[in-house]
Amino acid sequence: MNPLLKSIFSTSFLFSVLRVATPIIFPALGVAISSLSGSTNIALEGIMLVSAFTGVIVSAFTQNLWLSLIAGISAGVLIALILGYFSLKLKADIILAAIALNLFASGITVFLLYIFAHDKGVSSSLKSLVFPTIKLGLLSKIPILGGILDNQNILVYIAFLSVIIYYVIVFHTPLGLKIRAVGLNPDAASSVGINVVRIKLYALILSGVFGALGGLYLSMGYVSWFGRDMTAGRGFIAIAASSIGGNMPLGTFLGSLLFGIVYALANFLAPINIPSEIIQVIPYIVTVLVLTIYSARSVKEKEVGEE
Amino acid sequence: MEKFILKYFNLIRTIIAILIGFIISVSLIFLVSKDSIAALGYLFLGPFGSISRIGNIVELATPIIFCGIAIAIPFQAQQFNVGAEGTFFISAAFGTAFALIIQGLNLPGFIYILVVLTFAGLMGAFWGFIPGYLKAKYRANMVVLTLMLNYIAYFISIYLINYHFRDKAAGYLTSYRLPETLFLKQFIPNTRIHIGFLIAIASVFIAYYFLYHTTLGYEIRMVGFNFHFAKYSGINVFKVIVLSSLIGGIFAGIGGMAEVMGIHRRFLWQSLPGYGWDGVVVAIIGHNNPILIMFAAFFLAYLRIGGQVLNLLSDVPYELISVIEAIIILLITAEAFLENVKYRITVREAEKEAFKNESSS
Amino acid sequence: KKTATTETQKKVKVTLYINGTLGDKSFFDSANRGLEMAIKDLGVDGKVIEGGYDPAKWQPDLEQLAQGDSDIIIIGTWQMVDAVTAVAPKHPEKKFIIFDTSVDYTKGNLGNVYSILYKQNEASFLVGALAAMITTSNMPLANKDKVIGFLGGMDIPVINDFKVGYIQGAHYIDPEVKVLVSYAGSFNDPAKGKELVLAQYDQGADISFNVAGETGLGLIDAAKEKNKYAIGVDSDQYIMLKDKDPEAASHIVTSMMKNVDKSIYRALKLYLEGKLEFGKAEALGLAEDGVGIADNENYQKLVPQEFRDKVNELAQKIIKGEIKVDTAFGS
Amino acid sequence: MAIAISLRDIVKVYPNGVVANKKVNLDIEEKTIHAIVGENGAGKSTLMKIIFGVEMPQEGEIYVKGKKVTFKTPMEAIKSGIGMVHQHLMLAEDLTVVENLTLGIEPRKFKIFLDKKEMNNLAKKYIEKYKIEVPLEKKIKELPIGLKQRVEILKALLRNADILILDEPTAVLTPQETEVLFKSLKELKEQGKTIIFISHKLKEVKEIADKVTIMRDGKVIATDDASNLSEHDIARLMVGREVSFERIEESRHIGNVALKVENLSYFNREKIQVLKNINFEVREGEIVGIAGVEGNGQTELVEILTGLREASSGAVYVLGQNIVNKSVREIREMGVSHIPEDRMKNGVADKAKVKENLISDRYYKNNFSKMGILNYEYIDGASNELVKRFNILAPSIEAPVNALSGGNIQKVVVARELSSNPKVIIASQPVRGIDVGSEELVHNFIKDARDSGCAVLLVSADLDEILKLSTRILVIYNGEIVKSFDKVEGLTGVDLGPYMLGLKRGE
Ligand SMILES: Nc1ncnc2c1ncn2[C@@H]1O[C@H](COP(=O)(O)OP(=O)(O)OP(=O)(O)O)[C@@H](O)[C@H]1O
Ligand SMILES: Nc1ncnc2c1ncn2[C@@H]1O[C@H](COP(=O)(O)OP(=O)(O)OP(=O)(O)O)[C@@H](O)[C@H]1O
Ligand SMILES: [Mg+2]
Ligand SMILES: [Mg+2]
Repeated sequence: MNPLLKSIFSTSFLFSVLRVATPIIFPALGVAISSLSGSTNIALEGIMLVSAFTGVIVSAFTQNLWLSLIAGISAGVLIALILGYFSLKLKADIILAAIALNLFASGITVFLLYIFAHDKGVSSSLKSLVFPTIKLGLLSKIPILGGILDNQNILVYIAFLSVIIYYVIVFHTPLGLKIRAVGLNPDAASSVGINVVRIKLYALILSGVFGALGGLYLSMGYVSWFGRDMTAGRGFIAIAASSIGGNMPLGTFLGSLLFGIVYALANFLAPINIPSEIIQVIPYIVTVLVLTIYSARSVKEKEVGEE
Repeated sequence: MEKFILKYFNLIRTIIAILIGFIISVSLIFLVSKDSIAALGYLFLGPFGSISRIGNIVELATPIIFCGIAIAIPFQAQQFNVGAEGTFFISAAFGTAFALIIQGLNLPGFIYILVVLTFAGLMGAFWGFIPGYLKAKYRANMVVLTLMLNYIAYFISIYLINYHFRDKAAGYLTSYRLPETLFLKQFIPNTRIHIGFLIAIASVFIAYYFLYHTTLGYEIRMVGFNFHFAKYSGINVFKVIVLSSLIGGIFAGIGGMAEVMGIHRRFLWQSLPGYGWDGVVVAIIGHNNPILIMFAAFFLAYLRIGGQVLNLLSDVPYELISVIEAIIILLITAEAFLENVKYRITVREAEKEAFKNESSS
Repeated sequence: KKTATTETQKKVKVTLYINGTLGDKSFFDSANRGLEMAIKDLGVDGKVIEGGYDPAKWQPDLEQLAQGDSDIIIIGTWQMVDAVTAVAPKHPEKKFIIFDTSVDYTKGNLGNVYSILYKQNEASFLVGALAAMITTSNMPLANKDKVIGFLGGMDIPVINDFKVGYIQGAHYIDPEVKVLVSYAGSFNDPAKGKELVLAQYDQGADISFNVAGETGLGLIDAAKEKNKYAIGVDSDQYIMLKDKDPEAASHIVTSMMKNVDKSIYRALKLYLEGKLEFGKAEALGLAEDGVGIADNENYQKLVPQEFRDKVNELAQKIIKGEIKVDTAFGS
Repeated sequence: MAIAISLRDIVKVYPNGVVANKKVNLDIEEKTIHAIVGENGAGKSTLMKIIFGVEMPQEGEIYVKGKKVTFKTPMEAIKSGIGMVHQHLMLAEDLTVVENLTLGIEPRKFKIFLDKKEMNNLAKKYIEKYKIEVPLEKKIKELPIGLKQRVEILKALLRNADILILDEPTAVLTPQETEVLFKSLKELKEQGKTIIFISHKLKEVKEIADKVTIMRDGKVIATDDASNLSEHDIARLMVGREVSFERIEESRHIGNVALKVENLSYFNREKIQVLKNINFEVREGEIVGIAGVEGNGQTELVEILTGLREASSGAVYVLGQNIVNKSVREIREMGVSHIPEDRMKNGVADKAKVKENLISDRYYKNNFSKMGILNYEYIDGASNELVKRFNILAPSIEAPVNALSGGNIQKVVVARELSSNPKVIIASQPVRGIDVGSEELVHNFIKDARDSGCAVLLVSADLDEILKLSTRILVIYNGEIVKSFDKVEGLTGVDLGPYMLGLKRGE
């Protein structure tokens, strides 16, 4: 069998699918939770970037993973809070605020990178840490699955966990109920004394946490350094993934996985010599198709003219 | 006095917001710069430093105006189409390709220019039609659709130029140079302000007139205000949603090609230039009103050029400039900022009124 | 600003204008190093300015600088050709050095412009040959498949000039060697680069050559993760990494050097000695030490003597012109 | 008797400068049902929102059971035992009944998790206590309006409200549902609750209220025992003039058939048959009333007649032309106009200018525009004339519609629909939620239309309205026309009731 096909049907392919999907799963959950509460958060790009950076810097200077984890998450949450403060309290347009914050994140990270690492590109001059990978030991003997899961970074596992956590939060906690209520009908929520602004803020904070984990994975697992604009649009892809999944846990997860697969496929196909642009465009075309088909399905159920 | 404040409240608020933004920027600069005073000068006065710098403002504002309009028209119909970025890019690419293909015909300059710009406009219309149609027919989420289409436009364009119209002599990914006859004249000495700018200004008024004085513009706005009402009134919502995206696309398309014909004279972008996002910014700041959008575009351009001068002449690092820009944008759009002040004044005024005619009646 | 000029009068003012940003781990950083060397050893008064990636800004910026007080303005990459062709004639009193490309001297009066070209294809030929030797060798991390990799930033001539040389070199050693070529489509997405190269290793490659700026760092990470070989580019990436991440560095057999730094230092030196010939272009290859391959302790340690001898032999052949290396330009 | 709530000199100014309450004083006695009536925009809802902590007054004091309070949020009002059922229902349509009921006071497991079992028990407990039946597991959007309302009331009770504010609860209810509601209200009063009740239906006010307060223009005009006030008194006090409740005089000449419906059937997307071959016709110069409990297919019928929905089978003729699957515009062009049941959803674009709302069905016609260019001179002229003719109370035709009060918004709709010289008028709930004054106006406009030869189809759940206007009456039940009355003179709700409830059906 030709080595290309062989490699695509290998466990190493599926292994890389998970690895590629992880930095999309996290922000996708972030987008989903804020969408449920009724705010479109396109600032995940910035959130991830800032967390990825903070994680690397803190780990480089403290050589302590826990501290970098905490710092990275706090940084992401901070951006989410700023977004929340401007969009909810000061009524700034949330899309615009997010655009501004993405710009801000991209600038400030490189600026500080230069201050800390005297480099405007990557932090490779710093001795930063990475999160450990999980050795399954005996379990790794399990056919296929073992091969796919063994040696994955711990954050890959946490990504799966997060999907479940997301599910629990949304459907089994009072906060989740409030978030859904606020998203569906803010007036109804406030009429029973719920503080709509606060709930939306909580939702944004959660999306900050998810986004931060995605960022930390990028710079402390996926690769071992921070690079300028290293999120490379994953924050936007996440929006697609979550909307394919209708902001529901499983859907969002599968949506992200779809990207994982298509990206991994594109990477594996890269060496065969068709123009690279053609290969690189695949994921985006697939998204448009999936999204359209997905929506078309749900439109059928709608009465004409219903939204 | 209070009446005056109420009347011009939004303006006043914006000005105050900008001032605060400036103050923050100033303190940032004081933190990082050895010669802060000079730096401030560069940032705020630099853009007016010379005719060529003022020129730079106008040059930069031109594509932003085009994209701002392109964004505003679908926004008016509540279609969150952020596709101007990709439309601008792909129209420029295909426009360039088209121009090079028909080069052989040796059309007279004016006709040639007209034909090429028209083609770019059509290309933009086509690229705007796609999300419009998918949204109207399948109700796919506009934001995501257009985000994805931006990437698609990018790769298709790069492919087109790289594989079919790349200047072999050039070491880089860039198209052949356009024939002289196609250059949009740069008509102010020591600047690169070109005919495209005049087209942009014309577009502003055309778009304004279109939105507020034509039946289609009316339909677009009504669909935006209340989709159900539009349907109930007999407006063809489907048509409106498709057309709003399509027409927006035309402006982005012409804008893209004008930039190539006016400034670069060849297609040389290797990454999305970001004018589409600037378009979103100015459209929102300008409340989707073409006239206001024009001013917003000039302001944004002024900020950028200030940053550019700062970067050239001072020790302030390049990245800090985007930080400053972000801060100022954030503050400008803080709608509710100072809202309570306004409310307090309103109340006082209204009560006066109310209980005045109490006593009278 | 009077005081400023008077005190620095004797010092030659040099400005390096980057039509992008520093930190590309490639020729911008390298050019900057060259300038810094010059500042240190030659005592010129130098300054570097980052113009960013918006092409619309470059020409106005260059114009600004030309009007400013620097004596020499250094710019790089083909993208600046139009700008310098427009600006230089207006400022005959200023000198311009443009690297990694050449202006068209038939276009207008460019007597004050000096162009530096690099024959990256020549050095790429050498690393290609080396890779071909390694992949079939019994070196610890090599496998028997005749497969090697190439990671390009973008599918564009400068990058493909490396590729052409690399492939030609590999096939010179063994026509059956298969070269897996992947483009990341970006110069600053290391994560993407890593994925692409991991895929190459999964498809049987055991050594890969990165020509993708920052993206290329992903290749080295991949080599470390999959325990395969990597080839660095532009500057000696083994030296660059060996303190920070010794393990990753240990996988870098060598780096294909594009000595922008040396060439700029050389140009400035010649200028101070009054020997730099403006108004013409120079192509620097192996002969002129404009390009080369990194000979460091790791190279010595990993690569068997006979391979290294072979490489040197090929280098001589190229210098003597006995081997003609193809190029991606004008093709 | 003890005072539950007392308001002193309440002044409320909205950010847009509207002064909704001007020094309002009001005392609500405990364990009474206290009705508040007043014209649209009189400030009733605003006052209630203030009591409930949704809006904050600029001036004045609020005392609950004698002690001074200042509510910044509904939460605080709820805490001190106040509950409110808003004019526009406040439910999350996509959540289940039980989720809506317990929202904000959810029982928890281990502090952080929802305890779904307890949520159900809690709801059940209250359902039994107050005998208000609701299906707990259903999603709100699956419930008929009457049930939704019950959920709202239960929601308030669940939060142990003993002062209950109901803002126009009956506006959307059928007579039957209203009956049920009133039973529970009386029940609640017995159990010691205090109820504030807002309505435009004076008959109801008389029926249920112990005390009545009349508001006009943001001020309290009078408060008195219901027994001391006749409907006419109340109406006069509200509007400041006499209002008639007599049936309009019969139409003089009835012409040819203008609207004809033939074997019309409709299946919704759940494949349920909502309309079962409907047959009827409406002639020029007559008003045909369709009486029926809401949710028996009226909405679908109207939407089909106006082109917003496609029939499954059958035909609809307007002046002899079949309109089935013609577009809304084509149908309007044939002379059909439509007063929609939900004015905010369909009738207006509330952020658009009054004039823009007045031309939405004709902007493309001659004079209003030429070759796609709007002619504002003409548009402004026409709009001003409509505002005058239908005396719409608006700052100007440039003002956004949402600066108008409910009644005047409805007048905007009516003005547009009646001024397109229609042949057929399809009016559904034309006076829902508007005060007697405006109601009378709208009714007169419809009558004039009839006399000028229009065929009018009047769909309403308000029997008084049907009986007041109709030339003939059809009763719809469960998607069928079960009875038609060709003579209306002398009919009463009692005659229609059994048919509407499906207890009897005609030949
Ligand atoms: N039947 C329809 N035909 C055409 N367009 C429609 C239809 N129904 C809704 N729309 C458009 O879609 C918009 C909202 O629809 P939807 O529920 O899909 O939100 P959405 O996808 O988030 O919109 P957007 O993508 O613009 O944010 C409405 O404002 C309307 O313009
Ligand atoms: N949120 C608001 N912002 C601005 N003005 C408002 C707002 N709500 C109500 N108004 C105005 O305040 C006045 C009183 O409104 P309110 O809703 O209290 O009247 P109402 O008596 O309830 O009328 P209706 O019987 O139609 O419900 C009206 O003129 C209305 O236009
Ligand atoms: Mg091998
Ligand atoms: Mg009200």
